[in-house]
Amino acid sequence: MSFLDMDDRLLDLAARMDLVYSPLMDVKTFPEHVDITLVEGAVANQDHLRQIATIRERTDILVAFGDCAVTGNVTALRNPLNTAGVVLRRAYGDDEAGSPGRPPRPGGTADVPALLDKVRTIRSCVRVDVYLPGCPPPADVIVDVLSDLIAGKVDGLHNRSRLG
Amino acid sequence: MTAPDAHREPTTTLAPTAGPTTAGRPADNRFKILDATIKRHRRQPDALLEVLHTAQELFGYLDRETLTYVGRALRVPPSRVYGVATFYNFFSLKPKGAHSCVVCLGTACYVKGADRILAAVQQAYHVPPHGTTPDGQLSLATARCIGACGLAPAAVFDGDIAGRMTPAAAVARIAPWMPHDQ
Amino acid sequence: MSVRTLTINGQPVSATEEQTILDVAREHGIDIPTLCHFDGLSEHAGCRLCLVEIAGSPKLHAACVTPAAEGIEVTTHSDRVTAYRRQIVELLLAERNHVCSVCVANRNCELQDLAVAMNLHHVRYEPQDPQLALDASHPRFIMDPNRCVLCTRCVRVCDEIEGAHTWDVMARGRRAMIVSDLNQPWGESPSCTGCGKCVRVCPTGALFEKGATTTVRDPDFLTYLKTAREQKLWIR
Amino acid sequence: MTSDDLDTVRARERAAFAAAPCRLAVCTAAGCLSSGAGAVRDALERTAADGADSPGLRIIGTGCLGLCHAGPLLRVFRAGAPDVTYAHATPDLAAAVVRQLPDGRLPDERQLPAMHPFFAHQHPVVLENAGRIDCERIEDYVAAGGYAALQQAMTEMKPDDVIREVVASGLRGRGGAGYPTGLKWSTVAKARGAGKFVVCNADEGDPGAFMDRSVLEGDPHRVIEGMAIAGFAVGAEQGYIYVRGEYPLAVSRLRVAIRQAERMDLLGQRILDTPFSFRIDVRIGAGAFVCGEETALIASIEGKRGAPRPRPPYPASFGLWGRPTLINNVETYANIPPIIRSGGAAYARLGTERSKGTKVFALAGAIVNTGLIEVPMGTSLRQIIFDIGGGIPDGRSFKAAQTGGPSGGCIPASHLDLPVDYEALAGIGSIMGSGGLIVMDDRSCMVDVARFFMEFCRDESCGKCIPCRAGTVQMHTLLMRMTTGVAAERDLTLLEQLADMVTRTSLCGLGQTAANPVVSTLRHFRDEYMAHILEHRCPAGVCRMPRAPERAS
Repeated sequence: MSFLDMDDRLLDLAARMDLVYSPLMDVKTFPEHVDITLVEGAVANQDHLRQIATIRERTDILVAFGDCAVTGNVTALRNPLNTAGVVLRRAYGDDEAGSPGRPPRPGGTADVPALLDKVRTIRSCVRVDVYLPGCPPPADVIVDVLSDLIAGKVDGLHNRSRLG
Repeated sequence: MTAPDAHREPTTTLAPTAGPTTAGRPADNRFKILDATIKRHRRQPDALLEVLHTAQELFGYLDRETLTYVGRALRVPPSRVYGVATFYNFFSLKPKGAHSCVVCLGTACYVKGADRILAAVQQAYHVPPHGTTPDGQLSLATARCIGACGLAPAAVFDGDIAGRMTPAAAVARIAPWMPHDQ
Repeated sequence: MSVRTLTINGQPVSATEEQTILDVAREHGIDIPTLCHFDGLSEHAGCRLCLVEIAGSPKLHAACVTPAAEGIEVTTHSDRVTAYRRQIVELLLAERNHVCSVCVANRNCELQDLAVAMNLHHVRYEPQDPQLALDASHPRFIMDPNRCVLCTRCVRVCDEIEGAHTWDVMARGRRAMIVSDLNQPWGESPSCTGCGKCVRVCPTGALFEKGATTTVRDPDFLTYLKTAREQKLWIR
Repeated sequence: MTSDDLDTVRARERAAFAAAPCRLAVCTAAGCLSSGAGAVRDALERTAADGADSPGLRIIGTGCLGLCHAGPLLRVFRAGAPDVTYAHATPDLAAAVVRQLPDGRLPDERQLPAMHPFFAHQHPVVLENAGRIDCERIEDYVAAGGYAALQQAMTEMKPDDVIREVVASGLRGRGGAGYPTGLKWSTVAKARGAGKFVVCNADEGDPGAFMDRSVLEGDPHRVIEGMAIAGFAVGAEQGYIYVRGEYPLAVSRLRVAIRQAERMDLLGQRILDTPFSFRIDVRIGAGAFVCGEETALIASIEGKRGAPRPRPPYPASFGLWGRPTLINNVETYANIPPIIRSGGAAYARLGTERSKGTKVFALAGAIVNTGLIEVPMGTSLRQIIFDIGGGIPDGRSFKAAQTGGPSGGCIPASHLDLPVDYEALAGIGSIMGSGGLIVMDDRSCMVDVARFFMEFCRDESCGKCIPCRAGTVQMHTLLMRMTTGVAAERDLTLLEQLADMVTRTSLCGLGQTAANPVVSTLRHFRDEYMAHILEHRCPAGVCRMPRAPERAS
């Protein structure tokens, strides 16, 4: 949403870059030779883990975008529960009123990727070039950082937004 | 253990406003002994550690009533009593087992494989470190060095130091304490 | 009262006998970061954020407890101490579950402010993810140990100003926790007067009012209370 | 009792000693007791009582003879004959010794060689009475010259004279930091204010150290005498001994000794009929390593959580209950009587330029002769480990010596010829510490050793200051990553940065030294770290790495 808050500035940026991959685009595989990738969210399952490795491999500058990517944030609230099994039982098991639940197996299935025991930050999985914390990062900061990155400036970027 | 004497209240002269309840505890001489210690220290708050030591010797552990009692007698706030009782490893807020095994994890014992002794006892009797078996027979604990480094690895069984321990010897030493089906 | 002269970051300053380096620095608008210090309470000297360098001394000195001695040359923001401070804040962020976005103190939190002031954009240490239960048993307040930094301001204000000594620290090291009375639910604490001072001094979102959408920051309120009590002057 | 009365007691006891041509000393330190010394002593006494033909035989329970691994130890003293020491003594052997004594032909089995190198290379000062006196009889201590130093101080010296001798001795604190004892004493003596205190730190918390325990168990009066002299010198009337809760035998022997000393007017009101009064109370620790730090120890004696506070003010000016307080450790006080008896200058002839006197070490780990030794400062590690300690058992090779416990470091073979004193050890990244010396052979992994000590510090951190509380947790996490084979090179960078930060910013000595084992193993055994990180391999074969990525092989 914060991304869209950039309003008309988004159009300026769009003129200076090609958007090659996004959850909103109908592209199945992550393209090769990407200059800049903004990664939102943390790594919660095996699928994410594979994805982030691919992204890292094919990206020049990887930006951990937003608190979830940087710290785990809300997605990592489950981490004190320690294991995927406990998390799934908590979410899908018998509820407090006593109605029975059917927790899925932590190991995943052919369609559902296995949940990691702990939600991991991007940094704990791959090298991160730029950190852009914030929940969400303010639109102004996104414009600034993206403009600089497109202009080839990398240093001193992470100092522009804050945790939370 | 002395027979419970239901009619005699423990001495509450030191905390007349609200004496602690003694439910579930034999009203024996132990509170008198505790009171004597408290009196010897003239109810000084500084004596908290000494009094807690005595209380633990008497009761085996420190329950809420005892902590409340000691706090009132020494005029120390409950949170401070609790803070002190939980700061030091020696004080236990839970009842201990009938028998105790303390495995020394000091450096000399570590170098000589004390971790294997601990693991063997844990496994043989299904007892967590710093825990007690469900039947209350055995409490397992670890120590930060009992100063018997010359005899490493060492363990303490019901207060007796045993040196040059092996995992098997430790398990065997405990066996007579435990019910036979284990 | 003898006056002392010293320099802070090369700037000559004068100090009275009772003043600490922190007092003098603040008086002159030099911002030394702190977390456990709170005006009106005794010093804890535990957060180590206010460590400064004194020329000729190999050790670092906690500004909150070091007297502003005659002739010393204090440096408050050397590269070395700045780096250490940053590590300390990182350690705190990894120690408990500090999730700013869902915290009542978000944008009103001293820990978060420190991180922001240091341009701390990520934490390099492994989050410890402790499992800590929130205590909402008090009719008016909530204690969330997930946000606690163990600064002991609550313990000290309850003991030194209110006189109830409801709070204290239990256990030690990484297992240390703030507890009320015999580690019982706050709402059942016989000693708590419900005065709310602990809530007002909490630097983070560990202690807050029920139903509140943000926390109150009032760094001067103890000084106000103490002056009122001791001098019968209500200075705002 | 006056000083003259004490002389009379001493003369009487010495006469009785001389009249007993034969003494049988059983080591009754905790180590030998756990190996069955009690039964040996019973057998000696039973057999002696049975046989009427053993006049002049005395059986004593004595302090630590040192060679703990060979316990129970039994030593035979006979007038006009060399001492004989038995290792692994049994009740049967004990009975045989008593029966054969009148013939002068002692059993040969289990006899240690006459000049066993373990004893031959030592120089006992603190442990001079070990084996010679019964640790529960004050008369034995008096006969061995005990309390003569106190007499001398009280009758012939002024407090300033006492301090001058301590300064001249060059004695430095034996608790680890090596602060000059004389300087400390004169600071407390000069401090203004009534109601000063003398505290003995017997919270020997370093794992692998049991020197203080042995002194307290074997020669408790020596510590009491040292404290009383200190009280006289600094102007204190009350002393406390803070003993680890893990040492029940030391506590009970101390309590016995204090009662005995009180009965003979060596403690209490008007000592030896002089105006000086001095009481000693025992305080028992409750299992917290941090209480070895002096401000935490003070908090603990005051009945509080053992959390340190910032210094200054130092205890010498603001200590127990805000009063000027002298805090020294057991071995430091135990050195005082000989210093006063023979003079500081004589004491200063022992040792090295800046480290005077002797040092007691507890030898443990991968070494043949485990136990307690006392050598002059400046003795080399090689002499200690190989000559006295008998080298490494099982045909293994020496890898490192760990001194100073969790605050110390690991010394590699390349420094074996280093003369052991405060400066030399500090120079190679370790510390003297209280005297624990753990030997490690090639089966020890130095990364795992660092992890072991970090776990110790993490669990013993009081939690008051953030660097120590949270820094030790993170350093331990990083070391765990290394020992389980999942670490990367950046983890090593983080570890080194944290080690520096925790050292520089922690509130007290525990935190300030917590990283020492890491720093010293990194300094001397960096290749082992790199093997764990780059190759996911533990050269010593200690660390199991099931989660490790594919080995680079």
